[in-house]
Amino acid sequence: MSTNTNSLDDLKSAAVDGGEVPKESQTTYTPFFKRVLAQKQGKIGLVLTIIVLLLAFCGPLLLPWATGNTATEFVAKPFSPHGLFGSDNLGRDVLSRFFAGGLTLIVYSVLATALGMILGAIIGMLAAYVGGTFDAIVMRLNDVILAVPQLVFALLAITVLGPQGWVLVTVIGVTHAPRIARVARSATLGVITEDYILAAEMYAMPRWKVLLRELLPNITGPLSVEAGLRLTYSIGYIASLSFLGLGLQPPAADWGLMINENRIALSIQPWGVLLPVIAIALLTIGTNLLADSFARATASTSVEA
Amino acid sequence: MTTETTTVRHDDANLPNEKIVLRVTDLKIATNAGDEILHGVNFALSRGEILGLVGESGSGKTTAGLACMGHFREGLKFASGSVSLWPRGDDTAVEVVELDEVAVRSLRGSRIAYIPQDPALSLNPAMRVGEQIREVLDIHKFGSSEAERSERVAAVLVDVGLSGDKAYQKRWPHQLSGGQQQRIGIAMAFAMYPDVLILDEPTTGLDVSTQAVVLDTIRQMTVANNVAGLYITHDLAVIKDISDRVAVMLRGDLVEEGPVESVLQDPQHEYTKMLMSAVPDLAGRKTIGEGAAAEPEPESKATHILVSDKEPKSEDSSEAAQALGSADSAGGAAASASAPLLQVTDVALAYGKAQILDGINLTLEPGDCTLLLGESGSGKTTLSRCVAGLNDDYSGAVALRGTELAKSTRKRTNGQRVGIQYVFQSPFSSLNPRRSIGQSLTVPLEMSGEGTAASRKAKVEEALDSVRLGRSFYHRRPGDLSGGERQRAAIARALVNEPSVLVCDEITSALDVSVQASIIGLLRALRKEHQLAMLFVTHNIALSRHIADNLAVLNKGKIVDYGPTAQVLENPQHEYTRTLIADVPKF
Amino acid sequence: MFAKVIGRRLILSAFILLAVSLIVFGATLLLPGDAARAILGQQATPERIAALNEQLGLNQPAWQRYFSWLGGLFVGDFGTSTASGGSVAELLGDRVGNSFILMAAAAIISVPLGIGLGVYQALHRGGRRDQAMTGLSLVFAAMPEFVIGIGLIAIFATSVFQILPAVTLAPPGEPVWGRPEQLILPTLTLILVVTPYIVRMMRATMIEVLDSGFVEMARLKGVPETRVIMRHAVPHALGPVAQVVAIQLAWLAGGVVVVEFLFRYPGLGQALIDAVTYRDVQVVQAISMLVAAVYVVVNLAADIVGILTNPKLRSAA
Amino acid sequence: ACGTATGSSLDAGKPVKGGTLRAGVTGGNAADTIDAHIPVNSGDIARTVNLYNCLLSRTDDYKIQPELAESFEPNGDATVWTATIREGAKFSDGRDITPDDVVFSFERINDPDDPKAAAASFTMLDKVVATGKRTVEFRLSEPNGLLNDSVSEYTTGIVPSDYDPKNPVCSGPFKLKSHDPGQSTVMERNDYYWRKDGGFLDEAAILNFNDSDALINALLSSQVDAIAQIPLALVEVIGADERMNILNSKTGMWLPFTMRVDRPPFDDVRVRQAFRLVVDRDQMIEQVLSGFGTVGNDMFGPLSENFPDFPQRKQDIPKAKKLLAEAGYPDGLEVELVTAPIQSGVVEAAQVFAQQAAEAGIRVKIRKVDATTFFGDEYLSWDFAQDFWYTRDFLPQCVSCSMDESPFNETHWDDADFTKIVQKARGIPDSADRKNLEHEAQKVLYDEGGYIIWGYANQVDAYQKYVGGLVPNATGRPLSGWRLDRVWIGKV
Ligand SMILES: Nc1ncnc2c1ncn2[C@@H]1O[C@H](COP(=O)(O)OP(=O)(O)OP(=O)(O)O)[C@@H](O)[C@H]1O
Ligand SMILES: Nc1ncnc2c1ncn2[C@@H]1O[C@H](COP(=O)(O)OP(=O)(O)OP(=O)(O)O)[C@@H](O)[C@H]1O
Ligand SMILES: [Mg+2]
Ligand SMILES: [Mg+2]
Ligand code: NI
Repeated sequence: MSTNTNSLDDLKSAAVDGGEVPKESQTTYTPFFKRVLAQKQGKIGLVLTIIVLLLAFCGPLLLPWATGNTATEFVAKPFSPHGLFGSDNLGRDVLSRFFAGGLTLIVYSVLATALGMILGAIIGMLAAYVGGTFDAIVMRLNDVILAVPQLVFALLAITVLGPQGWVLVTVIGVTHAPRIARVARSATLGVITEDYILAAEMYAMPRWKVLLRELLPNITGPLSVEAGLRLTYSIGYIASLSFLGLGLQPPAADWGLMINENRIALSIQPWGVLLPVIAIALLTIGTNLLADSFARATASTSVEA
Repeated sequence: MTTETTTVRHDDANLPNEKIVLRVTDLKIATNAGDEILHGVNFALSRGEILGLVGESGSGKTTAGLACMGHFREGLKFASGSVSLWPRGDDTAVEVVELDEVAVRSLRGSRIAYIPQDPALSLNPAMRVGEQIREVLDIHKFGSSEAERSERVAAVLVDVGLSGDKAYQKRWPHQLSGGQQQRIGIAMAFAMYPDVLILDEPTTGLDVSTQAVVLDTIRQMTVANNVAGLYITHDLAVIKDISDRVAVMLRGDLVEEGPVESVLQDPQHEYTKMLMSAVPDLAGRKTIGEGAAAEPEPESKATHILVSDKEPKSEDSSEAAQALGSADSAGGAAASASAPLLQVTDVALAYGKAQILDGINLTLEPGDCTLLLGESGSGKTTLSRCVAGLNDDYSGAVALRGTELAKSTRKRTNGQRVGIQYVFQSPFSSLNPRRSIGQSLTVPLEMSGEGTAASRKAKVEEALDSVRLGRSFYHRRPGDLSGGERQRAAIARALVNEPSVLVCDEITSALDVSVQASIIGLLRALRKEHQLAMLFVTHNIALSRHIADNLAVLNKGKIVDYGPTAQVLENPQHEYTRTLIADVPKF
Repeated sequence: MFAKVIGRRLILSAFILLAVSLIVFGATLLLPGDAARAILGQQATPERIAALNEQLGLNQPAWQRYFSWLGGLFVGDFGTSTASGGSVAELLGDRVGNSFILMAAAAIISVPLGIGLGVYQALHRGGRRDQAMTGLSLVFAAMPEFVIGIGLIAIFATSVFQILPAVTLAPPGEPVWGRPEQLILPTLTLILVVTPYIVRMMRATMIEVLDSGFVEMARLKGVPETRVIMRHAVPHALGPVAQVVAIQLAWLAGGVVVVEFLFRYPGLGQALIDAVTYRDVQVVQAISMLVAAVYVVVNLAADIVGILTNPKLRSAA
Repeated sequence: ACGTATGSSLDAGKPVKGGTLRAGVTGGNAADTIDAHIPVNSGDIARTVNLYNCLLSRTDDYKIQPELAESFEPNGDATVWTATIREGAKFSDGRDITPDDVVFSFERINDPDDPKAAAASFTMLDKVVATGKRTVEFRLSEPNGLLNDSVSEYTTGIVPSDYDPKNPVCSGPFKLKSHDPGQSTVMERNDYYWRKDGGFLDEAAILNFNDSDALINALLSSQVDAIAQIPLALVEVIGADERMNILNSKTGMWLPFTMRVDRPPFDDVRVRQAFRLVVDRDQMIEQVLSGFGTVGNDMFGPLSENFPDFPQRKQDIPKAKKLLAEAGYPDGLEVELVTAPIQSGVVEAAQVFAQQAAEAGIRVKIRKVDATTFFGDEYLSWDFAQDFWYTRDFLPQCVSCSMDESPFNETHWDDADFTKIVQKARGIPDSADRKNLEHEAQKVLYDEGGYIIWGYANQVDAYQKYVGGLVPNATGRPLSGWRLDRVWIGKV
């Protein structure tokens, strides 16, 4: 069963992740970003992502200049149509809070993704490289973790440890890891049979060097696709948790939290919800488009115009 | 391609005549982006005759063949020209490329049939083989009754030499061997008694013996059914064997066309001549790869003394001494003086129940080249990897200069590792695509801990020179290199450490004949220059006279014939060797 | 051989569930504050806590509770809800049904829809409609489910049109499907979340299959296009797509939490959030196990589909 | 339509008998109870109030009134109180309510093995003795002039001596029909109830909702007739709906900040004073309560007869800064404020406070925990946190939260003099007689106490116009203190 079920497993992880399984070898090397940008999706994705990133990073600086308010200042009665986008559940200016609210979301999701990528890549590469029982054990443990939905994990962890930033980052990173490990493992398995790995072995290259120098560069394709996707998911999860009231806590200006706090007045004061919703949507769409064009860029040497 | 290429024609059989069934005139095909793939191809197929279409990979053979069926692959489109077909019992020709969907579909599979290159990929894996043949008959409404069709399925299966019974028809494609699968493909093609047959390299990927059977089947079926065939291949020997006429393609143009004998014996076009000279022949009448070794611009004529003559004595004996400990050093040195350079004794290996290697004995003296011959799956790669220390599951011994080697290369001493170098079969996978040629070639030096960065670079550049690549390749990546260039780089990597034994595992089988010839030439030159001993693994027996002093024939894990090349070829001891030699298409 | 493969898978599934039960039990042990405290809130005096703990049987050691719980699972007894004192199975009975309806409705619509759209796109690949649909599916695949849900609420229930109910309100005793209009938005949200993945996978595999030698061969045999697609191409794409469908269904089991929260849908997700809040450990454990079981079952089903659509695996395994 | 409910009876017309009222309430879970003595959440309270009657109760303007007891009088030194049971009072099964039932009820509340919610107020209760056909004596171990207050709490319902909490026989205006924890409770009229001026409804249903969002939607789609406690920010929007009435009740409900006076930095009275001075109380009312509340003066029990009129404390940043500097914090200080969603407005108040305090250089780090954690092990020991209380009179409130042995002494206020004053005042049954003592205690708390009481939140409910009989009620309990026996369903 080992062979066929494993191939099904690998198919599975390939499937979720966009369907196009890029294999990095026998390809002409053109700068990766050039290939990403050669695609319409890549361009749109990059533009969207950059817009939201700019907003998130410069928003806090823009605050006093753009709205004249700080994000925590009370400017009106709750839910009144004050200013451009009205006021929120405590009478704070929606626009100011929107400006101030993107940074943490983005920083946390990048950190969570990075953590997951590092853990997952190490686990997956080691499992494939070492093989045998180790591989089997690691992959079965993976299965176990996969069987518990990420959100349930997060729910428990946050209740146990409290809704702090590091808890969010850790729990999302750690639950990403097995999924990334799968991708890393199957990508490694695809590369590990290549003769250049065998050549490195033949010259008795230290094993960590084989992993780092020969294997890693050749699975950056699938890994970068995965990173893009996981980033999208991280943003989604952190926002979802905030939305459930389990993410960042007040008085932080945070897009997910804004949605949670103002949702009750969606019909009378929609901006408090819609502005962050739109921003989150644009960001996730942007990162997803980018991830998708990563996939294409790694899958092919030449790129359709 | 702006300049018009004219085809060299050896006779006028191509002119309109009543035997012609399919005629391609001035066919041009372009990609959707507008690049022309075929630049105006003319040829004709006559009943009962096979036209061989040869040319290097990418020259447009498949494209031309599919155009005859009115089929263009995704991304390609018909540009201009005509494809006329005279179906049996019909006086007027139909213009295949002008027909509508339905009409062209009714021709395909019934009037013009296709036999694909890879039967494993072309048979629907989720459909029983009988059903797949039956499908053709159903679609084209063969006969008048169900029973008649069933009968035809069984009959055509028998025709191609398979069993026609129901149980056989119920098999899945994966339950058949490659040769059987290909015969199913042939059966499918002949089921409707077509007028024209397009065969796209139907024997590539089959071993010589299976190839012989399949070619036989094809020949019989064409004659029996009086079909016109287009046989696409890049193997001139096969062409000579099977076709009546031959057309040579070069980058989308037909450069030469005529009866097989006259084209092959008296090639006119430069390209045909070049092609002819590169084909290895079993008789060894010519020297392939002569001069080809120096073919890519030999940038500098700098000397490249990579392996000094004294090397085996000084360096390796000191290494051996290191390995054995100083007390043993005298004995080690003594052993190395008398023992053969490389000795393989009683090597055996089994994966589970399958005995892959069984009691292998080989010796190799300095400067010797032994050709290890065997069909696919006979254990050639396994054996050569045992020698190189890449496979440590074997029993028996591999000794270098009398010192028995550890089984895994990681456990061997530096000197032992350096002594035996291995060149991989596929140049496309043996170099890390993410690292430059220079970086990859430095690895052996780095791992043996030799010299400074600068001295390593110098050595790598020397090695690049010695394989006639030149220093400019130092910073290039494998992706930018052609297959031949990559294989040269891989050979250079094996040479940087100045080995005494080179193990080459089918290093030319992934390459075109002309490139293969140049690599063979290079190896010959290197052998002379560096006194290299070589274990050359291949399944192509025709190469034997061109490179090897000794020949070992491996069959099912055992060496069945072993001796000087000429002796084995002329006086084979084992039945297997004899059939092998007999099955090779004579060129 | 087939039976053996499935047998191995089953054993593996059992192992996974066992391991999950350990993890879940361990994790719930860590939940701060106990059920008694959670129930009593501000009025949690030590005496009342002790009395309640006694009553709830929380005084035994952890391992003893684990084994009696595990033993219970085998006979379908999920234990007693610490919060209500009632049987967990009874407590969750309706909820499971409600969540199941939501998921089933979403699955029944999105699976064929996704497969159909994927095939359509693969056949028209590169065309303008393909590009538009690829873009759209990327957009929907990207957005978190609550974003889609809020968008739908804003459009159909509150801000733009007021044609559909924004929340689910089943009066006591009346089943959720008694008011189908309340199911529309939650189901639609789930469909929009799930379908894009299926579409994309179907498109990708179909393209691969359409490029394969045997499809070209079928065309060169003169097989009509519809037959090429239905008989030769689609069956091959189903195996891999089944895997994605499985993952999506498994996701539904967990991801439904957010959607249920958003639409006030009285399903398992809601129950889970409540149970965590009130430290109703037994209920948290039961729901986690249920979700894990869904994961295991749909994966098993997908593997079976994969094997059935691939004669190589079916006959040789 | 907003404001007080004066017009409601007009809308609903004259009282009519019959019909079912469906009342929605947020919260509720699998642990919901129908036990008379252990109510926890709003739904529990609604059930207790309607299923059980106490000896005394509170009027809509928070005066004590007799219920099952015709009278409840102390002896001279307030060590013995005598209750006389109302003539003809009956349980829902038609049995008379006897002194033995009263004795049983209080013994059940005070059960040392399983003390009920109200037990904390009866620590001095020595014995309850049936002394006559209709009289019961409450004998105390020390004087308590406020026993009538404790007995008027809804947690002291009278139950029969064969009480089965799973299948209760009731003494209130309703009896139980069905109970589905966390979902719904249906009660039907108790025809044996002694009060004859109400009892219009045939049935009343309490429906649980997960949060106010769903609650409001249910009201707007007429799935319920009345809902308890709506988000104050939405009052105007809901009020604008022609079909709806708003029931806006001024109450003595308070959502204080609690500073532990025995721990730094709040062990320094100047810090406490500074914290009280940074609060802009008007803004608090405006932002947190959307204007639906009354400004507080760091004093609880606003509806007490002896409530003092100390000068209203106002935001005074310079003075606060000065006090902080004197206390050793010239550059301000950082504090952690623990908050939890224990009542609507609490988390919001924390955020507004944090913002206001920043002006005086106080950096407030808000730590939001869930309600379970808040009431967990660390409850009552947070340095700086929040809480909420329903309407109480001053002295009973002191007993609950401001004395050494108070069960909920969240500020850890332990002042011997203060305790002595309160003890003394407590022994005096007549409120006019203890006025000076109370003022003395109040002054201490006003100057030095650990509470920041910035305001009293209104209780705002909403109901369909066809519902009659709902009047503003000061207890802090929603929907007229849950007195559903006065409610009727009028003509639509
Ligand atoms: N779908 C396509 N789109 C664009 N270019 C194509 C396509 N198919 C083939 N080509 C190009 O057309 C040329 C001829 O291809 P073709 O497959 O006919 O070569 P071939 O002679 O059959 O080669 P081989 O021996 O490798 O089978 C090649 O250069 C190839 O890159
Ligand atoms: N790791 C392995 N496990 C099990 N069987 C193996 C393994 N590697 C090779 N074999 C089997 O050993 C036999 C010999 O393989 P080997 O690669 O040495 O053949 P070869 O002569 O090099 O063939 P080719 O010409 O195709 O390269 C084959 O039947 C192959 O299936
Ligand atoms: Mg071809
Ligand atoms: Mg081989
Ligand atoms: Ni297996």
